[in-house]
Amino acid sequence: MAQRSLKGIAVVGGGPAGLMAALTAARHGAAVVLVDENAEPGGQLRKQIHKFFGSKAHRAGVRGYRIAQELISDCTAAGVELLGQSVVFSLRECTLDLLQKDDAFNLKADAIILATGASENALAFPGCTLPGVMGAGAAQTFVNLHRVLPGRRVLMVGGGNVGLIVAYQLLQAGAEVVGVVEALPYLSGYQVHAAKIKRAGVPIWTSHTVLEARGDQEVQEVTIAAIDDHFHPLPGSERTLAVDTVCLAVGLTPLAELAWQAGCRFCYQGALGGYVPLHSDNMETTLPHVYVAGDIAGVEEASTALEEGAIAGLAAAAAIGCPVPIAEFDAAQERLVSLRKGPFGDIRQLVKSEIVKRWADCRVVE
Amino acid sequence: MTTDDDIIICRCEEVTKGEILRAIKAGATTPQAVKRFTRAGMGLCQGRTCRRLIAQIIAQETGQSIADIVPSTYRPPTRPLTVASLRRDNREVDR
Amino acid sequence: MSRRRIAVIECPEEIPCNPCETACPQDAIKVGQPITHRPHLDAQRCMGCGLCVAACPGLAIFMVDIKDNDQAEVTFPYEFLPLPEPGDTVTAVNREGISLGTAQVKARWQPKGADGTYLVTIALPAALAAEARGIRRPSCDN
Amino acid sequence: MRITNHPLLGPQPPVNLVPLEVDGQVIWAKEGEPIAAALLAYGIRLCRTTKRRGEPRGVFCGIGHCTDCVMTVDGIPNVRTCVTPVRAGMKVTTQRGLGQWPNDH
Repeated sequence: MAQRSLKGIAVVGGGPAGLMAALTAARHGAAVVLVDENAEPGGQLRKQIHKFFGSKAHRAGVRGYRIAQELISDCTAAGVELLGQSVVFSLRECTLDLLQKDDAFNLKADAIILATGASENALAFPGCTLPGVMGAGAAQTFVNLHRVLPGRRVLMVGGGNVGLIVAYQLLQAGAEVVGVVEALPYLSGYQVHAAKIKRAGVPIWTSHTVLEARGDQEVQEVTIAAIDDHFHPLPGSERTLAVDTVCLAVGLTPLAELAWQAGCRFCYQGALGGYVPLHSDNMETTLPHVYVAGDIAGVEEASTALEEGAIAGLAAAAAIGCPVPIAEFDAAQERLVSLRKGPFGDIRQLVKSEIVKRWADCRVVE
Repeated sequence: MTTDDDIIICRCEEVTKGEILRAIKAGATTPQAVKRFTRAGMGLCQGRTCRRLIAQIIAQETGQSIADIVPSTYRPPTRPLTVASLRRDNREVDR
Repeated sequence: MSRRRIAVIECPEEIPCNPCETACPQDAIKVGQPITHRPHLDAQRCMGCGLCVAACPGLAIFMVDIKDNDQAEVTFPYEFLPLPEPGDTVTAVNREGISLGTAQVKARWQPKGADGTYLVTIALPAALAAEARGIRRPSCDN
Repeated sequence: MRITNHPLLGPQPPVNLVPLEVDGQVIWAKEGEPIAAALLAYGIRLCRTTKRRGEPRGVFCGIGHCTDCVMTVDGIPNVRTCVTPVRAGMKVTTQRGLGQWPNDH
């Protein structure tokens, strides 16, 4: 395999965290290569057609795909080199193995920022493999990015923000959403997102689950049922709905394969989606010069991913010798902390502090 | 109606929940062991879809916390690629 | 009592969000610090311009205007096709999407910076003003 | 079904349609869109049947991770259609099991 060495920073993943990391590092004088497996970077931002929460500093009120457009043009202006359609298939120390279209080569950098995001969790039930059962994020990609409806009548499984937002966006695209089922007795997503689809006439069934999807070559109907406190279906509560699509929005898991391979230390944090690489509050992992940002470091939101990206970009740039004023770190940390407040944010702030503590413990031992 | 045991867990290798439960009963109580026993996670996607489901089943059956279930080893490549692409060598060296 | 168009904010949770505060040209909406505080409306200052309705990422702000003749106007954000036209007779719905009866579309407009979100104003009996928060989508069959 | 008009994204901008052969039938696709999107636009949701049980599969993750949507493209099996862009004249076939390589016998 051919080799390339970069006196600078390689960023893996061109979503909100990766774009912001690349932009921030480049603005501080670092040579930056941004690697993304899609033809165009932007990650999940590209299909987020809703307006973001946060404050003006977090680009609140701006639709996600516009934030992607802005960041990409800012990156280009700042001199970030973009490697599109490039898959990083392994990582050891600061060397990436890459496949660009059909060519494999490796790229050695002075620092690496992993911003690979998260992947959707699956749910297993009879019929879950039928064509028409798919991730809510998959449906969102087809609808908002490729402008194709994956089906016409949809059941959404999961009442978190992803399920509620994608249900709304399916309606906007012209699909019917027959309902949203959520196993918990309450919705974990924001009530304002639930209110949008309720006003639009979509029923939300809490304490309900999917029993089975049926169909000959693809989904034709789905049976749901109420469940008790132990998640057991209540006999007699079953109802069958004619649908051609079942969307699963049952959580996300940090996509940390490269960090595992490279040998980063991990800990399990259910509140952040599962195993996350231990990291400092500057987003450095237990491996020197390997950083993480965004959902790989714990599943949160695009707004927090942007801020973590900024911090990782600053830290990596500083680590390779670029001058970075300390005030910029403080400002980015402050913006990040402001997003992790209130009943939804407090727990994430707490867990993140725990991760940073465990990271520090690891550093002392080694 | 399909029974619980018939539910597909590993979509690539078509491993059912029943097969995984049998493996656990036979002593395969880690993701690594379940994988060797049943081939769950050894298909084209390399466990990317079923990994979490298998950890949940093991946790449930063995009474362990999901946090204590160590995932099976992550190996390259993280995406399917052809061996031919690794052989090619038509890039400039060191720019 | 002076009756005029005024914002109604239905933002029940402490989420990190404050575009309503920055959108208001009258400084009538206060979120403050931290930005997870719920917005507070100073009703005296609100001029009913609707900029906050279009700016709210959660589509959680409405405007209500109770007239003297037992009629009212309710304004809400709308992001579906087809768009209702002024003069159309529509079905007003409550927060649960349940029909409240017919209403007339009075206006439909897009404030600056709304980026695709329309504001629709419907006229209906004043007794329904506290309940009406939208209209039935034409394709909705339930 | 294609989304011709959208309340936020507006009307579908003009696109370059190219022919794509799916199991011998010609469909028209947007150049560069994922093969799976072109198929969904025609309501085609079956990508393959499985090797053990012969069960139908289609798009599941939509981001190239799960490999459920693999089909045989221009004779090459196991191509992830959700992340492989359409090129004019591609030949796509519903894959049975693990598929066959051109020189397999």
